[in-house]
Amino acid sequence: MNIPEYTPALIVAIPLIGAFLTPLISRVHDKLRNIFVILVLVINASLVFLLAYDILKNGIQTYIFGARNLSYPIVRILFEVDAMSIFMAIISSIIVLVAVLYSWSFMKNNTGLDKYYTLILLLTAGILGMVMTGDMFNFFVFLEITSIASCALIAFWTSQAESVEAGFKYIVISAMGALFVLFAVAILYGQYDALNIAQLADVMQYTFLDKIALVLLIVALAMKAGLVPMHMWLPDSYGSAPSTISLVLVGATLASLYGVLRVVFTLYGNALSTIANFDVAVNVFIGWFIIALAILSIIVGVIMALIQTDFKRLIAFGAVAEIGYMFLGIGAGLAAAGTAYGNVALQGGIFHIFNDALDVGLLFLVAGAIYYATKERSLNSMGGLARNMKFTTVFFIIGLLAVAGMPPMNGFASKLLIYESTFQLNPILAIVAILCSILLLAMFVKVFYSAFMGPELPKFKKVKEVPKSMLFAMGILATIIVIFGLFPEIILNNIVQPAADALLGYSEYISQVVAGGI
Amino acid sequence: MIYNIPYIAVVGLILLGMYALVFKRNLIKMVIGITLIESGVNMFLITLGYRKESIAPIYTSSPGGIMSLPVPQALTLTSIVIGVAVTALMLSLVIHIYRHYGSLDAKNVRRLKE
Amino acid sequence: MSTRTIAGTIFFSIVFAFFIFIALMMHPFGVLNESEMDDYIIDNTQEETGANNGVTSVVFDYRGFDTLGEATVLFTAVAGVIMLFRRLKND
Amino acid sequence: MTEMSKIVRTITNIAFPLSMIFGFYVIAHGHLTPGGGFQGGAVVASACAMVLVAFGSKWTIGKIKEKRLSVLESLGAIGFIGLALLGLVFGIAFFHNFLVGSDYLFGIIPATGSGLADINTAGVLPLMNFAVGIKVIAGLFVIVLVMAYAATSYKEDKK
Repeated sequence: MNIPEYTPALIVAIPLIGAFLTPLISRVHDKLRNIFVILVLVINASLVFLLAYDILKNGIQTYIFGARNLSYPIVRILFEVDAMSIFMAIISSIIVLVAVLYSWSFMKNNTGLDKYYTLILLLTAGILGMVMTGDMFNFFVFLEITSIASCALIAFWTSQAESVEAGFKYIVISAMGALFVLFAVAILYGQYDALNIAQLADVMQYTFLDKIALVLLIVALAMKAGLVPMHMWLPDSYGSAPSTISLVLVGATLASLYGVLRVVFTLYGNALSTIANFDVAVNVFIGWFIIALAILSIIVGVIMALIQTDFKRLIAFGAVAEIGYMFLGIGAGLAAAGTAYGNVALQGGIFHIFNDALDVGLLFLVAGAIYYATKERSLNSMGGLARNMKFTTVFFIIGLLAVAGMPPMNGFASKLLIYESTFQLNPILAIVAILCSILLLAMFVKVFYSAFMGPELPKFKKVKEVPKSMLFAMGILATIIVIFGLFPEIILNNIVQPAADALLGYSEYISQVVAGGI
Repeated sequence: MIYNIPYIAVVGLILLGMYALVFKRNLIKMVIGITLIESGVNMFLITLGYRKESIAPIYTSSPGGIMSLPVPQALTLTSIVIGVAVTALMLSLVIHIYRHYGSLDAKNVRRLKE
Repeated sequence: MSTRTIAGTIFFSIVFAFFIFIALMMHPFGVLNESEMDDYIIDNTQEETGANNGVTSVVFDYRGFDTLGEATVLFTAVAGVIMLFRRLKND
Repeated sequence: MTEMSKIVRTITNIAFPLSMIFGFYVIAHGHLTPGGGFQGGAVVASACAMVLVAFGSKWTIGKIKEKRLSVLESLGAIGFIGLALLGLVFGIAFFHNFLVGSDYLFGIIPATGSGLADINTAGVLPLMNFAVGIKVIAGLFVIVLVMAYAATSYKEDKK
């Protein structure tokens, strides 16, 4: 069945209208506001799934804002939604829906909740807009919405000094990153008088200024995605924000990662194959640059995680390592663009984006559950929680196995793809990746024993299980992880495969707008 | 012939802002640094849209003649309001940091251990 | 010279060279190499949007979605500031 | 912030209405003369900030509650996105200017070239200008008000 062609616009408009209405509705009644927010997100998620079904069936969808058809010098903004962007939209909508379900009872005794839900809806609109837009300046505006909304949410518990400082550190780095992106967009506009990604990709001659713009864009967006040299904000903000916000922040970070992909694979698609300096093709050069940063962030993430005592900071460093795995897959896919194992690496990297978002998200929710039940954050003062928090322990085991990439869970499928393809590219990469994955497993098992096993601590006598809605939210994530762990081909063949082809097939992306036109 | 003087001014503004951001330890000076870089990037965006001897692209009782480009001006309008929003948020966070730590010096605002 | 100032100066000089290159390589001030999109807007802003002010027609009609994102940025900042200065009664 | 001296307050009483009028003029003529929702809103917000500085935050918060301002801001935002959705409802596209050329309000298309200033032109633009203007006024004033009031109430808590 075909869906109306303005669905991409609705997908961004609905969370915005929800966000504008939430302050008014929350003056009526609190429960009504929670129901309204969940309703808005459920509608939005179903629209995203419908659009995904439609895109996977008949290719890229474009939607022009303000006119039915395109006047040649592309003046209006248009959304261009291909398999890769709808893949990211699916991940973000699942994550935010689970986060809002979880925060129904997790945030019960906090004040200022109407602003909290408004900001979460705005953050959703920002992520979805960033993922689906086909216009560079529009990408910058939505990047800014995501940074401001997530910075305000990080500093939600203003009574804690860490959260406020983490929020300040996050907004300073995001503002700098966004200014670099704006500067690069200004350079591209100054040369080609065009803001549309497809038109820019078509008209790009890869002059010296374009190289500078490429460096600026990659540095800024990789900084926002948490790659090593500028990853310091990630453990601070993930560690000191409320757990539901850490979960939603994972989606925001992945949107910046999508930004890196869109810039490298589509905006500079034509320029990738040109032979740049010292006779190596541009894509090999950028590919190895990303692989180097990825390996660095895997190693730094795992080592720093080993020495942490705060539960959430430990998971945050695990997340840094996982982002390293994604970039490893994508960098290998870029460096070996033509070959078979290059495609396998790219698919592994993209599949890992989906898996890791859920795994790290589940671990953050488990940390939130422990904080909710015991008001305890540091590991060495926890112990013997398994006795009276049965379900949370089960969810922790699932999350632990998934992040470490153990067979029954979905982490294994994507990491296996990454290992086998990077092995053919260069054996050392695969060896380092496997070793760090084992270290990650060892570290999480240590956490499992220190937090859940061990003697029954007197002060946790009256700890009881977390309320139903939190268990339900964790259950959704756990079931998705287990299902895609047991049958990875479902998602691999009909979502990850088209997404990888959409990324590599940039000429099809361009022909939608420029040559073909509508 | 002003060859590229506006771009030199843009570079000057951005470097001033970066100097304040990198070397100054007072948090408010860092916020001022970011605002300086913001205005530098906005100025760069505006100077891209100027044509020689052109007037503003407004038709109401306009003397007629070549018009400068309207798109960079619209982009700069958006970027300025984004700058206001980011600065407002940063300053409110600085107020909270001052309440918690009692000082604005970035050196001893280091509760988060590395 | 503490390591911070050394690292700062190195970072500073790289960025300085970076931006000087851009300033010199960019098209000279006032002489545009491409202006097709903006000429289209200047020519038919009055027929298509009915506004005499070219900039407002770009802000609200041609690139209206940017301004919606823009209004959302302002709305987010206001919601963030109000949330940061709320009364923490029972927190 | 405590209030300022008598002279400043009387000058504010005189200057406030004038700058309000100028601000709303800039908002209303957004599609004719340079200006628009954001610029006019900023002018009016600065006038309100002048009142806040002159009369102190306690008096101002007594006069206008912060809750009411954020409701006004939400209304402005909903008005703006509602106008955009109306374009979709009329079946063309999300941000379609459906009033241009129609014989309703603001429907006239000015003559090409340097047309005379006629406020009844530019379709949806004046309405959008107005909605964004309200939103910017309420938004900026709430930010200034909340920051000023938080500073004073913090001093009382410390005492």
